[in-house]
Amino acid sequence: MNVSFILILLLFGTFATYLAGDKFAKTVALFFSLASVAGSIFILNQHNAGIDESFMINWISNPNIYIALKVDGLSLAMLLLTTVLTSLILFSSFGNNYNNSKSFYALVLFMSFAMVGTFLSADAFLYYIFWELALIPIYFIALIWGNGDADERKRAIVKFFIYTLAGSLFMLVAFIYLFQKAGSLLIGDLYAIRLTENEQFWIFAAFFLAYAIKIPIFPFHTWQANTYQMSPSVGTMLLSGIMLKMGLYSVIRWQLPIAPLAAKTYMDIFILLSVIGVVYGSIVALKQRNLKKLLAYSSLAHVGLIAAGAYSLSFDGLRGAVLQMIAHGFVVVGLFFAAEIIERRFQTQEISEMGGIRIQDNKFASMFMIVMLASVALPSTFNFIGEFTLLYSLYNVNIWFAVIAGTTIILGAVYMLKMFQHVMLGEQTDKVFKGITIQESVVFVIIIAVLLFFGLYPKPINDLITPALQDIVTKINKL
Amino acid sequence: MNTLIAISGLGILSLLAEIFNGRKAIVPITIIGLLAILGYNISPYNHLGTFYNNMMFVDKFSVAFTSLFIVVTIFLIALSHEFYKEQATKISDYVAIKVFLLAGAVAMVSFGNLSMFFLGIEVLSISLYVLAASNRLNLRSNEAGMKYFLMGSFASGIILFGICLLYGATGSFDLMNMYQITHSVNYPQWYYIGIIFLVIGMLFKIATVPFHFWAPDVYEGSPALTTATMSTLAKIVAMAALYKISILLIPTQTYSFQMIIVCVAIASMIVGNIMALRQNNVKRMFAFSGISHAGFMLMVLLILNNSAGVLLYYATAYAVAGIAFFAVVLYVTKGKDNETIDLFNGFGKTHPLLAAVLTASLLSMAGIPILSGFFAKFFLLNQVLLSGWTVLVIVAIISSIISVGYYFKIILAMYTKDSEKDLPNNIPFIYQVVAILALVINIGLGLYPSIVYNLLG
Amino acid sequence: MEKNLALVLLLAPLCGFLFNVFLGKKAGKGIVGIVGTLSILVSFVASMYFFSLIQSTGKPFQVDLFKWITLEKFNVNFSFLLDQLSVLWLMFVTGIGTLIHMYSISYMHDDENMHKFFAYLNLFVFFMITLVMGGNLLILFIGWEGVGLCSYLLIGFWYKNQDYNDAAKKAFIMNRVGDLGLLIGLFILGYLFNTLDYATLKTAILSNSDILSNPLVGIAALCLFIGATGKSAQIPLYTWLPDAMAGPTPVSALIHAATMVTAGIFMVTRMHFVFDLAPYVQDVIAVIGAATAILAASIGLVQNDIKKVLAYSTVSQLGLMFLALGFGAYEVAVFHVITHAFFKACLFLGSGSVIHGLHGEQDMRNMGGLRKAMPITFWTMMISTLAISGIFPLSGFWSKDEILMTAFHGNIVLWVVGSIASIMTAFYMFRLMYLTFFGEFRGTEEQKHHLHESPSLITIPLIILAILAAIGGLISLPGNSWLNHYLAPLLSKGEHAAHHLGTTEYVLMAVATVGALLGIGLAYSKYIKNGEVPPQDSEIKGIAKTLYNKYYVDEAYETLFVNPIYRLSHFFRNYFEVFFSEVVFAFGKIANAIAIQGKSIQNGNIGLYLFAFVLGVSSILIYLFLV
Amino acid sequence: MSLLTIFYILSAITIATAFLTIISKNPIHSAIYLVISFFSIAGHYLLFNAQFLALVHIIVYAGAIMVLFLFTIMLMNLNKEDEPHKKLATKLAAAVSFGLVCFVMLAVFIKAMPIIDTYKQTGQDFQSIKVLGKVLLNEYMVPFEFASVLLLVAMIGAVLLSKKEKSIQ
Amino acid sequence: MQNILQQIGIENYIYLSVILFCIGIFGVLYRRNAIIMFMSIEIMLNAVNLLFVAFSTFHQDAQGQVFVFFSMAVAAAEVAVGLAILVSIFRNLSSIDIDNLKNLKG
Repeated sequence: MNVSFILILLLFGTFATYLAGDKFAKTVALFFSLASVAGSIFILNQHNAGIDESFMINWISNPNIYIALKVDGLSLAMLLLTTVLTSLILFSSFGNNYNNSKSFYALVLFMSFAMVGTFLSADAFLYYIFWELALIPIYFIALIWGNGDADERKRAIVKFFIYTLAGSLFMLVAFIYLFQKAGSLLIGDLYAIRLTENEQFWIFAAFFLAYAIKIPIFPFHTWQANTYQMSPSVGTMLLSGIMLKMGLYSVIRWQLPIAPLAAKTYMDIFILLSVIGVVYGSIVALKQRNLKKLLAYSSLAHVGLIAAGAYSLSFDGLRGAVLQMIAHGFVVVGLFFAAEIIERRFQTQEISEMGGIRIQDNKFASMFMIVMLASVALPSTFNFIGEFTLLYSLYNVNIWFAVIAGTTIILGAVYMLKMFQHVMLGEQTDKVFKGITIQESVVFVIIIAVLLFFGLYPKPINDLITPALQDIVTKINKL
Repeated sequence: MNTLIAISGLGILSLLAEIFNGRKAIVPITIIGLLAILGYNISPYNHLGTFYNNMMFVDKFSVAFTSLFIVVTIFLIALSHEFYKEQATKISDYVAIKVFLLAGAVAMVSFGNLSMFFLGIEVLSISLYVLAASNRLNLRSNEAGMKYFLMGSFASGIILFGICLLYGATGSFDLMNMYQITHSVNYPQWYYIGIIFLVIGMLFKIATVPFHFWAPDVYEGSPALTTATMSTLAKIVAMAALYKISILLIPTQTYSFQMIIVCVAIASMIVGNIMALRQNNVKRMFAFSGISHAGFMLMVLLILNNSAGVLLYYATAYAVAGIAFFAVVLYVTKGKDNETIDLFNGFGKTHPLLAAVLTASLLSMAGIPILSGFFAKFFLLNQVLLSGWTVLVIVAIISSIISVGYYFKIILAMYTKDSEKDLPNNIPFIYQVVAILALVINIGLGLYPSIVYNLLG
Repeated sequence: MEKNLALVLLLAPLCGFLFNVFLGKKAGKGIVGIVGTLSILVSFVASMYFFSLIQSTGKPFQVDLFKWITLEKFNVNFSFLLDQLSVLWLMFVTGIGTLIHMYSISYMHDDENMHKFFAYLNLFVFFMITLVMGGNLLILFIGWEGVGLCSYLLIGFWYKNQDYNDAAKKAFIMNRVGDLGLLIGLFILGYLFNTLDYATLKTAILSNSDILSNPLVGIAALCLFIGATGKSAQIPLYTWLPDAMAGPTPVSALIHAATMVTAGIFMVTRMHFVFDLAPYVQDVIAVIGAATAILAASIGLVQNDIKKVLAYSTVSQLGLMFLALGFGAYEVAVFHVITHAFFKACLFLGSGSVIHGLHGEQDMRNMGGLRKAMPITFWTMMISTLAISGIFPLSGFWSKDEILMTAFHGNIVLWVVGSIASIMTAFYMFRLMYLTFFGEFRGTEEQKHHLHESPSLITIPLIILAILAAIGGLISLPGNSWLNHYLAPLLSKGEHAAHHLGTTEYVLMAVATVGALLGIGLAYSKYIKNGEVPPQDSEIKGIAKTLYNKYYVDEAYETLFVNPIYRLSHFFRNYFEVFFSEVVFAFGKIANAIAIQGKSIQNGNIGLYLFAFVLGVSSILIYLFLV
Repeated sequence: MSLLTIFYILSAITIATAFLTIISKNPIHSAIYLVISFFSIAGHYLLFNAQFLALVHIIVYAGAIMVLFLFTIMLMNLNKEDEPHKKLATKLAAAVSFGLVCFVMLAVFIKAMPIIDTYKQTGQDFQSIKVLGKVLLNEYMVPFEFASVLLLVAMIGAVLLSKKEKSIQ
Repeated sequence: MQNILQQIGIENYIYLSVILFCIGIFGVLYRRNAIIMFMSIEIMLNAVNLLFVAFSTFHQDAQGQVFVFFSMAVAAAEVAVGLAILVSIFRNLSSIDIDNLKNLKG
């Protein structure tokens, strides 16, 4: 068994879910997604035992394209993140009833399939295919099962789709160009080619466009808030929890090692943009009236920091980025799930229409608060480790980057606490908040457990990703 | 060579079937016949080489494209039976015309002599004029036929003029002779003028800017199945023929010639895609989309390696997507006065399967991976970039982005709007079969692109 | 064995927390209180053990658990350090913690969320222990933020009231401002020395003489100090502390008087080797300390809320401690921390007892004459008040005196400022006492009817703390200081270790005592002799009004920082976001506009089509053959 | 009268009548002019000694095609000058493009024209009926047959476009 | 027999043919009467035919003339189909003015 098995499993699961019919779709989907978790863990064990589970066959002989799936610490970490989060997200949606749920869950699994593929691909062409494939299901999920005014939603979702697609097409051009230089699109061959500075600049710029939109980095973020708001929660979680990480992962895996010279030359600009995103996202989040939009802007701030760390090109920056990617994945899923729980009961996303929930359901309030605190990077949560490492790496570039990006610590607390205060605290309103179900709390418990465990003992993940990142750092510094 | 004869014979056979009251059997017989011809065409019995004093010149290129044309025609004829249900008395005519059209198409890619080429293009064009105007009680169809006819014969005149100049320069219509002359002896400059006229005529046939104006009007006015024929079969035939001409008859591509191609390609991609944005009629939208695809295919002329493979793949991908698209459109627009996008409202809920097929084919044309349209664009842009036309690639990318806008208009209509009227849910079996088959081919081509791509390598 | 005990010391409060969170509601209020208190008591006992251990061996004891954060150049471990300083701190944290837990059993008995209260308190103690015990700056940072969180939770304990929530939020956010400074300081130290462990850091700094010339060290020290100003409520980040009085009184006693707010002093003392390298930062600390002392004391003069007075008093006292730190007199600051913990905890608990007795009344204008109804409360508070005012021989006298002496030797201006602050302290503390316990009762009849002494669970801690407040000074008597001796191995700088008791010192003591008596006298003449009662809010005029409104600092912050940021947020949301969004849409709109224009060209006129055709042919021919 | 003179006269007639065909308001007149033009072209053919072609040309064009035109004109009763007044812009555009295209093409050819002093003269017969027949039915047999397909398509098409729909029974 | 082009010159035929061709183009552009437009197209085709014959003589080669036959066949076929379309338009519209055919646009 090698890693392609997980992809096959998920693809098969997609069809099985669709065929299972509306009634059993979610169960089947969850089953397959759990199976993929099991598979990933198996692969993890194999990897730790020193067995390489990579997979490679020739797909198209001319042009020379392979189906190459690479298992190293980095991709494995992302694989685990994707499969675990997908399971969580699927499980979290059990409280909802979607019409035509067989299509819905099939799309979710398909998206998981595509994202796993993106993380595993070691051939740029394959990678690009998965990258684009991931866009299709989320488009439909957001479009069909989304909420809000239909016309506005359409506008937002189409913008999201075209915008992200536009960015990635330029990446495709860059890959084509690289293909002509290297004669193959295998990642190893791409790493090996030596490009002139000018070439690197354009390649880097093309990649940047794709990733900056996906991540998103200021000022390419305008699709984000509306899309998050309009999508159904499952879609929002998939988008913010995993899909954004595709962009960040790609920066580390593809952009930096392929064009290290450009990355170094223009490092300050990219870090600056990312850091501006951090501050800007935080400030805009202060005055949001819509809960999901607020969370979206907070996400903008957080991923800005991750991107800044990645662009710092240091080992610490990359490591921090990966750690924070995982941490942010869990946290943001938790936060959006909290928003979803409230929405299930109050049928609103407007913060002004909430309040007084803690009185009615203390358990939920506590869990929400823990996740929220993790999101503001309270020490002993996983996010702190990521944020600390990232800020430290930024400090090593320039103290002012660290200071400016560090304001997220303050501003994050401001908007999060403000939100929490108005959403959860205060006198009981006339709205009845039904206590959260066991199923809902299970999701939270898992998230909190992950966040706290790795917050105190991040060694397993660290050991997993370190060799792979070392490899990449060597590639970046090859010149 | 025998393929052409067989196809012509099949056309006559379908005419005869009407006489012998075998109306119901026409479509099946024709399809079986075409399948047999297809089998023969790709079998080793179909010898490569030149035939009848170089009138026919059969090589891998022509065999591959002939097969593609036959496949597309099979689909189109399969759709005919249902489409012409109301005018059953005329079905043999329609089928025969389509088969003859195929014969013309085959002549256009396997000609060894410009006379065959000219006759081929005329058979093709005249068939299309007839088909465009075939709904003779409908003024829109009349108008389409008239416009197509006027402009088409105008273009034919130009093509003829070009051929004449080629003849004047070389004294021969034979490709081999001309090839030898242009590669060895001095010859008058008329030759180039002739080539340009010929190319312009073909640019008209594939509908590139600024010779594209007919396409939207004609596509819109023609009966839907004719639109399907024009946009899928006719376009790729003309493109293949143009490719063959430019490979065999142009001794060296001068920079200025390449510039012309570049400009036309860019203009087509941009104009086609931008104009399609505001279209409300799916056929018209498809026409503009076709214009942009023509611009894409035109870039093949600038490619140095394996350009035939790229063209074949692109043409196949485009045709298959078009067939699937039209199979659905035929069903949706059946019995309607027009073909506005509103007709698709709520289609995703009422007909999930067909909606999925339509979505997939639109995605394919937009160039979304795993569907063949993506690979087509990838192969094409890869080669274009290799040939050094970076600007062209950038424009192609930008126009691809624009194209997503209108392809998704249909998808949006299908999935986000509610249908006002109930469509009859008795989807004709044959439409479903064609749509799904086309989609399967589409995906298959995406999974195993080398099958087609390396066929001519 | 020691390692396990250290873990017990650390984890006992955590266990208490977990128990109270998960089982507290079911277990009932009695069990909750007992478990909460016992878990702290266990820690206290363990601390005692370590205290005796270190006392005897003099060697610090380090526990390394596992690798926590991995960085390229160095790792940060989960390690704990038990040395003189941390054990000392642990002692009074857990000790006073135990007393306050005990007190809370009675005080919070009527609250429906008592189990949560105890859970939070336990959690606080856990984080405080983490802060103190941490073997490196990052572990300290866990505790540092953790106590901030608990403070947030406890200030906003009555979360139905949004004003309290605002106060809690404010506390958390202001602390975070400081935390950012601390983090940056950490980064600089990590960057310079590739470690965050105290021990390694110290050796690295002391062994590296080049480091003196590196300006980064000074910046690091400044950043650390910014962190301290947040936690220890110094200018400019002090405004949260008075607001923090929104929380239940035991919380104010434990967190906002005795323990958490001294974390800044702890940290500065811990990192003294860094501060010693940056004299100008020390000057800044001293000035800020003195300024805070006088500013807070002056505000405290006119406050009417009994807890607010104490809160400003705390800020003022903390300012004095920083004054000492600024002169490098760490052990003096520590001494004052300890004595202050005793008498301030006692005062807060006493005020809590008063408030308890008056069913929530906090305004001193509605009190008076409680001396008879609540004798134990009165006497314990009286002792503490005398202590804080610096009356011989109570603990406050010794510690404050040492600070002022240090200041006198360092900078005469700061000494004057500190002395004035002390006089003010004496004045407002006695103002508090007089208004609360003397004169006639000014509350409602119903309150008067219910006046009673608090139950023993409340009074016992009061008594213990009062005793400690009285005799606490013994640990560091001038000339023969046990404390200085105890801390000597850690601070390792001889100059402050022994004060020579000369004439100057005696004169200074006398001046301080006279000052304190002056303050007391003023208060006496104003509130007892003249029987004045502070005017109602609307009638406050002149300087008093400025003071009463805390120099309008909150308003200034609001105008300078909060509002601009919100306006910016508004601006970004309404303009920037729209702009960027529209830029993206603009591409689509341009394309659409072109398409609409294009549609009018495609007008159905075949003549036009042919015309375009011919033009196309002509231009191609011209380009190819005529140009 | 030299051949050149004849050529010029014939050319003048050809061009003039072609022009008149286009600008005549009455379709019948146009048709008549066109016939004259065709005849003059046949004259050119005769000048080349291509008798057979000239004959065929007259039969096909003047005989068949023009008769078809005339029939249609009669059928539609178009022998009136009922064409509405065209817009100036249309006229101008037509004139401009005519001038442009004429100028361009002539310029192109003048530029491209090689100087030919002696023309090829093999002396062999290449345009008698016999030779043409041989070429047509030997070398060009396939196109010849294929042309029949073309005509068949045109025939079916014409029928299809004019046939009245019968009921399915 | 002498080559006739020796006296007249191939260029003259080319010019004549080009002018004729352009007149055809002009006619298509200038007129709105469909029948006249057809006629213009016939003029264009005839211009080419003439050139074919001229080139045929130029090369002393029969193929050019043979091609004229095909060209005639095409012309005939086109006219037949074109007129059929025209007739059906006329039936619907009672007019053959091309300017009336503007329903398809945009």
